[in-house]
Amino acid sequence: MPEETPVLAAEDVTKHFDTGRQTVRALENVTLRLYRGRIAALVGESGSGKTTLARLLAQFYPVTSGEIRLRGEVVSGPDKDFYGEVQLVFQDPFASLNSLRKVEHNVRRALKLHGHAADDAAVHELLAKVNLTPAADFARKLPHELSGGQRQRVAIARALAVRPSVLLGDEPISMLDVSIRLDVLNLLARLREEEGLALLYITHDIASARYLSDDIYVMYAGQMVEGGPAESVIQEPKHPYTRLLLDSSPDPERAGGSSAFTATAKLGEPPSLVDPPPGCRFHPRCPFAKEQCKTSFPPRTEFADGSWTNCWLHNES
Amino acid sequence: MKVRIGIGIIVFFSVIAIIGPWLNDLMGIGPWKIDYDAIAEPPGAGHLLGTTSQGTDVLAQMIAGTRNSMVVGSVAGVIGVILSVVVGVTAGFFGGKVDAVLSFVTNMFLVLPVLPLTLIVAGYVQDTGPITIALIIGLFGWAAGARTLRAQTLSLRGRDFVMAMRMIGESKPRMIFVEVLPHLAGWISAMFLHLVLAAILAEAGLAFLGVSSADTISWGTVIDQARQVALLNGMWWWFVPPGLCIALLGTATGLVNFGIDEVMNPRLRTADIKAMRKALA
Amino acid sequence: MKQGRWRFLTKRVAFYLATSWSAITLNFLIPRLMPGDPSSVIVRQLQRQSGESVSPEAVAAIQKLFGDPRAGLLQQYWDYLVSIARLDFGLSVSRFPTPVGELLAEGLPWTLMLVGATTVVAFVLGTGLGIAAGWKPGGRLDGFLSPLSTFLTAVPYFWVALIALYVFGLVLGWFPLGGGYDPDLYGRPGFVGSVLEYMVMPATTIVFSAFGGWLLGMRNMMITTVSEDYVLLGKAKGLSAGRVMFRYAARNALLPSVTGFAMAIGGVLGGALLTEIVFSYPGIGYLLYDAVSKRDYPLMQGVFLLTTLTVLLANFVADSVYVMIDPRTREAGR
Amino acid sequence: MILDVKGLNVDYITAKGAVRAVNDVSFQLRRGEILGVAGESGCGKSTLIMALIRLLRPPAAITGGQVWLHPREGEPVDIASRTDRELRRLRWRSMAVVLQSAMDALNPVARLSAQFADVLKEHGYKNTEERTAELLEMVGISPDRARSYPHEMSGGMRQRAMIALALACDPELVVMDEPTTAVDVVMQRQILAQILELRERLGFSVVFVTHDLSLLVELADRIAIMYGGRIVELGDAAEIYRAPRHPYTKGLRDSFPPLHAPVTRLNGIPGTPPDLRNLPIGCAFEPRCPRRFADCAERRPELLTVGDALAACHLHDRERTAHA
Repeated sequence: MPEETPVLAAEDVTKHFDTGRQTVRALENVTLRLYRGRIAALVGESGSGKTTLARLLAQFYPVTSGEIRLRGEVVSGPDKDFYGEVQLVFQDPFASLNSLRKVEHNVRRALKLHGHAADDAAVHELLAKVNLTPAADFARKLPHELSGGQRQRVAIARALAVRPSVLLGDEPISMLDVSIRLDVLNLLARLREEEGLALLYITHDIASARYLSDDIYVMYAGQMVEGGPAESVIQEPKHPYTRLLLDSSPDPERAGGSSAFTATAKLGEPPSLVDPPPGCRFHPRCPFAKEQCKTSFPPRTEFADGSWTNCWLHNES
Repeated sequence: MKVRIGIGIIVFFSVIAIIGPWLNDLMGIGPWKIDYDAIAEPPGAGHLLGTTSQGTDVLAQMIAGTRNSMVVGSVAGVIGVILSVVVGVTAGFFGGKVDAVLSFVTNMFLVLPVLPLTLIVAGYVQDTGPITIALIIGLFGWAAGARTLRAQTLSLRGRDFVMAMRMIGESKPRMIFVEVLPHLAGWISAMFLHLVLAAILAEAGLAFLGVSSADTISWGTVIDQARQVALLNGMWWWFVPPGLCIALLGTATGLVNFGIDEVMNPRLRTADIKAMRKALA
Repeated sequence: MKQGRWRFLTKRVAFYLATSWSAITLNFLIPRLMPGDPSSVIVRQLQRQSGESVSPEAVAAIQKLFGDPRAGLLQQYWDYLVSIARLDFGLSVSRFPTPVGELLAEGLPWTLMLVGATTVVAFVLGTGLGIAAGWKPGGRLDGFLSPLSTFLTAVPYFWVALIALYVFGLVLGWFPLGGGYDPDLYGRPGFVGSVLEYMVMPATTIVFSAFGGWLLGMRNMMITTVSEDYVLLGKAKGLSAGRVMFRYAARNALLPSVTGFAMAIGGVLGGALLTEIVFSYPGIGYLLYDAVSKRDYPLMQGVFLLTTLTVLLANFVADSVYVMIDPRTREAGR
Repeated sequence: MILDVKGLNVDYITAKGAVRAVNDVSFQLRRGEILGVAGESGCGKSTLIMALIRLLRPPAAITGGQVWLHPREGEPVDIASRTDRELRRLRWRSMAVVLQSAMDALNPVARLSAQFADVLKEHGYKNTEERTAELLEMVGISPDRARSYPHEMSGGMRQRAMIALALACDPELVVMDEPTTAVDVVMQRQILAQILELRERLGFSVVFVTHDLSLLVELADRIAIMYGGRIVELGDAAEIYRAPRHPYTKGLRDSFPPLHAPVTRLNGIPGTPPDLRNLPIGCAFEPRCPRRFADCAERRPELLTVGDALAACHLHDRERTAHA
């Protein structure tokens, strides 16, 4: 992992949502750093806290404890300068565009509000950058005239219009048709190359995380349990949860007939975040759980290949 | 089709409201003009809709009444819509304490019965001309609309596109007026029509109770006067037209609202289902 | 689960108490917000109207209602609250010196009977027909009922009442022209029968004018609900059409109708009061007409308070029903 | 054989005209078989399976073809031509359905027990409580959850309850419309494992619709690929994955990055799915096809036997003529 200052980082961040009578412990002491020109993937099931982390990074709401740092400086709240650097692409491109406004409205407003030239040429250039060509035609279309993939490109173009240095993608392809998902992933990869963006790719699909990213981080029930270079996380998972995730993912290559799904071990479900298990939150589902796991969250163990995990199995000494 | 009929009726009454006085002059009739030769006469060649017990022309009264009823309806509608937009959208968009206070007030006005409340205020106010009545009705009739708009705004505010526009630094006023309000156009127009009808009905109700000013004619005052005399004398031509006008205008707004509902909730479109039944039959 | 329901109802009770207090306060403030000293304005008005001088007792009654103008507003407010708490609404001016409370107590049973019965009938009839119309949208029944209901919701109650009175009372002579019962039968065997007979026309016209609104609301909800997955699954299970229609579709489509009760009941009550006037029915509506035409302000305000509190109570009943029929009762309320 | 579909057409009929969503679809389903149906959104896969059990919503309607159900007992029935009343007898006992979102498919105001009881009673089961408990246990739900309302359960539990409900009357055919799309991967795997296990035990047949071809390869016995309302390829699951005959199938397969195999640059399928109101004269996939040639735009390819499978592609016309 590079030693430069991360462009955007969450340092030891905790987020609890107070709903009056209940406290939802969505995120506990999580650290995530994004670097220029690198793509980090954040993988986990729903309720793992991955979207909460992205929204904290995007300053949609304040942290309960810990800090969000932009180029090393602690961010105090969302303002225009912050959003000039950090943009988020939403999961659902049908919801993230105003259905009554043309494509160009989105891009043009973003350009104008950040003091960039907002003439047709500038708008068309951005649309062309996300492969919406002929750009002049697309600029005048309404969202309902576009396919899901095209809408997501518009959303990306709008985010790029402010010339950010960080792009956070919150499951940007999960609502798209299978056949065009790769197109959008390839676009994100190209933007990383060309613009030197720091990219966070949030997904529940670990195979696409491997395809796109340099590093993979795995979250479970609000805790970060494993991280490291993509290949080492995929090929040699250290945490039992990462292994479960990998074993659960469809993999046609594995298919020895239909045997892949025949293990009916009762694998349980993620815990409630209102009353999460103490210690490592995975312990009730973990086949290797020990007494220690039930009482305290394990410290980080680092490995030679650059990966690390928080698991007592790797902390024997 | 339904919508076109509805719009047609609304346009018809609006035109009558505007050109009413000239129309009466043109036909040589007037709401106060007394024809001593034709007192309490049923509809006929001389007086198309007959005359009242004082010998005034019912048609002329209807035409003159259209203006006042429409004025009450539209003034109350405009006031009600403005109030419901301001209260509903503000509560929905800003949320938090602002919402808590505004929602409480809205819910309160929602459960207070409008007619007795209007009546109390109208009873104390000395001037009971159409504009005053319209003001009072508008002032008390906005709550249902505000509630709907609040819920709609709340759901819009939570949509990703609003968050996305906020992230590119869009200002709050532009966010409300450019991004959010246009989505509410359907609701607002439906609400306006609803308020217009409610106000016309309420005005007629007040007039019926005797809360009106002596020198104005509206559909309601015609019914009120007719009730006292016409009923016992069997002068149906006197009290039937004003109620029918209210019902017609109300049906028209209902028909237009049908169309608006179908645009906003595509499931309500019955045309496609009919087409399917036809095709399969 | 149960706790959630109680919390919801407790919140609603608090809301209705606050609203009642607001209505009471509004009732106190409105006359005092008018320019000048309210009691003398009203006395002058009464004088102008009747052409003769107002009796000193009536003046005293009015002053009692609006407080001694020399006392501070807060003191007046306190006195007012105390008298309301004692159910003392002051003395009627037009039927001096009958207490307003007495008049209201006489009228209330009639109105409750009329409005209660008609609201239930209109709700059941409208909702039932709405279920049928919405089950087959665009069908023959829907094609007939929807336009009819649109027309009916637009017709003024009292106008329908007038026409009914003219046709069935005057021309055909089927029903009595007005009143709540046959005075000759008062306290005698046929009394109950005569009450029912006198109720037929007012009740029918109210139901006639009110059921269309319920019908349209239910129809639209029904159409929206019919395309839900759970209704489709009901059909897939091989259940009878009736069962799917009622247990799956209508049961869910009904929920917003119960919530919409709040908006509807006030309107129905207003319409019913006007209908009472047409039929000279001895309820609150007729009192209200008397109060307005004779400028009997104490009575007017009493009617306002009574109707408001009744509507709030009806709303609370609707809320309780809602809690019983929706297991998801949301904590936020509405 | 449990199901024999012949030339099935489904149209969406609106005031503006009709759109054919399922076009001349024919296939057979064997007893105890799992047939996967895959394709992009709008390809007609969901419409197809809803037509199979006559559960189409207006304005969709079957406008041609036959769907022959061969029940264990009694004569074969053409589901497409029977009245709703006649079908009631077959519903849930012979054919059941699992929908995508159990949250939407379960009646929100009724307890789980009531939703089991009504269908069990309808089809003549006596001990409904016992049967409900047995069914819930079968999918790993504690029987005391029967008293819960749908909103009181987790997403995974609801979805499994939905499957238990589908199996309540021991059906022969269960159609499943993306039953695992709304749940997480780990739960998805548990559910799929349960489906396979229960199929072994109870012997029902499944038509399983999903957009996720990679999942079908592991689950299904055979796979049908749909495009523009038609089946463009139908064959053995492993075969479809290993050697797709249709360029669309190949594109779909290559839209899933591998989990363990070396990563290479993949491109998915460029372009957008066809507009059903305005289909090309020739092959519907022609505008997006990397291997198109002159014939493709002019003639529509028929679904014909290619090796062990069926495929609708002119590339194989050449093979066939070359062989002949």
